[in-house]
Amino acid sequence: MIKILLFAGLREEAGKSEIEIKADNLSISGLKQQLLETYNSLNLNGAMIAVNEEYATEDTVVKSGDVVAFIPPVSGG
Amino acid sequence: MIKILLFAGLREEAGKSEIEIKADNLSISGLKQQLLETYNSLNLNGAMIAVNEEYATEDTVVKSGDVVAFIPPVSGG
Amino acid sequence: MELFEVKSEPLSLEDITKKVERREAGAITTFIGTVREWTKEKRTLYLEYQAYEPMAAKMLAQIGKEAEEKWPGTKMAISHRIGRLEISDIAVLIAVSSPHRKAAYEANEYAIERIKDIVPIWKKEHWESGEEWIGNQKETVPYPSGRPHL
Amino acid sequence: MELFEVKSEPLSLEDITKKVERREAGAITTFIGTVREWTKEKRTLYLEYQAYEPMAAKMLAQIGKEAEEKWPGTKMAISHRIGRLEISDIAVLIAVSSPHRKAAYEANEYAIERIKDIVPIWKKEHWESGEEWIGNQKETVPYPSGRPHL
Repeated sequence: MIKILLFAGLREEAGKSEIEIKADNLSISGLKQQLLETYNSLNLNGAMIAVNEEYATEDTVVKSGDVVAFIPPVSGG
Repeated sequence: MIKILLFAGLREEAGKSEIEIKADNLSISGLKQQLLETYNSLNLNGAMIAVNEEYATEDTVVKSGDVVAFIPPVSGG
Repeated sequence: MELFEVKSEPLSLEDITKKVERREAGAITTFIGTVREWTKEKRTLYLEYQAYEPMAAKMLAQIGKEAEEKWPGTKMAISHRIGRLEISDIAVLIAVSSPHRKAAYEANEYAIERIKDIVPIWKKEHWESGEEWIGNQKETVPYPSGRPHL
Repeated sequence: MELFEVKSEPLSLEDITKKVERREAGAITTFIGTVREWTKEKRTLYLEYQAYEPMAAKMLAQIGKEAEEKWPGTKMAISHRIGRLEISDIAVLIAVSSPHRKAAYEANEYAIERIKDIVPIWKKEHWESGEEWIGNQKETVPYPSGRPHL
């Protein structure tokens, strides 16, 4: 199981803040594809990715138990 | 009468904070000369001058009733 | 006493200043980011901040570490508030102490710029005419629904 | 409520911040200058500040006016303390509010530099080994007895 966290506009689009996906040893881009099969209106293109609270890239490979956050452009401060 | 104000090190050198000099229509450089006749150890060269709380120059002419301040390099803040 | 924190309670300038005070540091700069009522002609009613809390706190601490490397001798603290904020409420506080004032200014300004780049916190503007997640980190191009212009 | 003041009582960061708060200004910067215990290897016991009070207050107000011309939309307040100050006491406070943060930082730093150039306030350091009026406005070359190197 990979836990996916959504924030801000993405959270509202999906209607939820967390999604669990059955997967293991998958790249972020693979994970995105799988996610978009169910949530096809989610716009993930502008979002940064964090794996276990660290910024990661499209080719980072995630394992079962990892937490992946999609981080839309931030606006704190 | 012209009132002269001294601050910081100058005040300690003169041993007083105010000096009155009988004078009228005198340039600052003239005033300095007169002051040094009595207080010959005063070092006025590094000091800026203010007349009636506004910065002035060596050739500013002061009249009786004016307040002249000798302002050693400042160190506030 | 956390130097870097994300929390729902009101922020105190006095408190954060105390966190960085040191007898050898003669200069402290603070930055107070408050909720502005007017942005150009648009009137804000209130704001809502959301954060990926544990990661946001980590990123704030990382900014502090970066600053202490760039400006040796500085000490930094950052607090960011989340939840609903009214006009004039404090959203973010940054305090930097330093033996020398130049570094205190520079490190402080560095921190607010970095917050707007890398810290996972988002604000939603609530206007009379509607609401919107603000999505561009430098606040120049807001876009609806968290969706950037591609 | 004076925006620009020279006084003997302790200074309050909270108070000066309130003086510049405005609903349209989302950014406030403050500068807190405190009495530093150590300057290089020299240990300060306490400081004494003296001012040409009426002129110093005028000059502070002039700095505020200069800043508001250079950075339109900013509002500034400055308080400087005089008399005897102990380690960690606040000697000077500068607060600037602005709709935009860049101007708030720049105007604040401008103010402290100008204070050190033109405001008739002097500090006397008291060390274990003696005392000295500090005479160079940028604090780089102290000289004894208010006498500059000529």
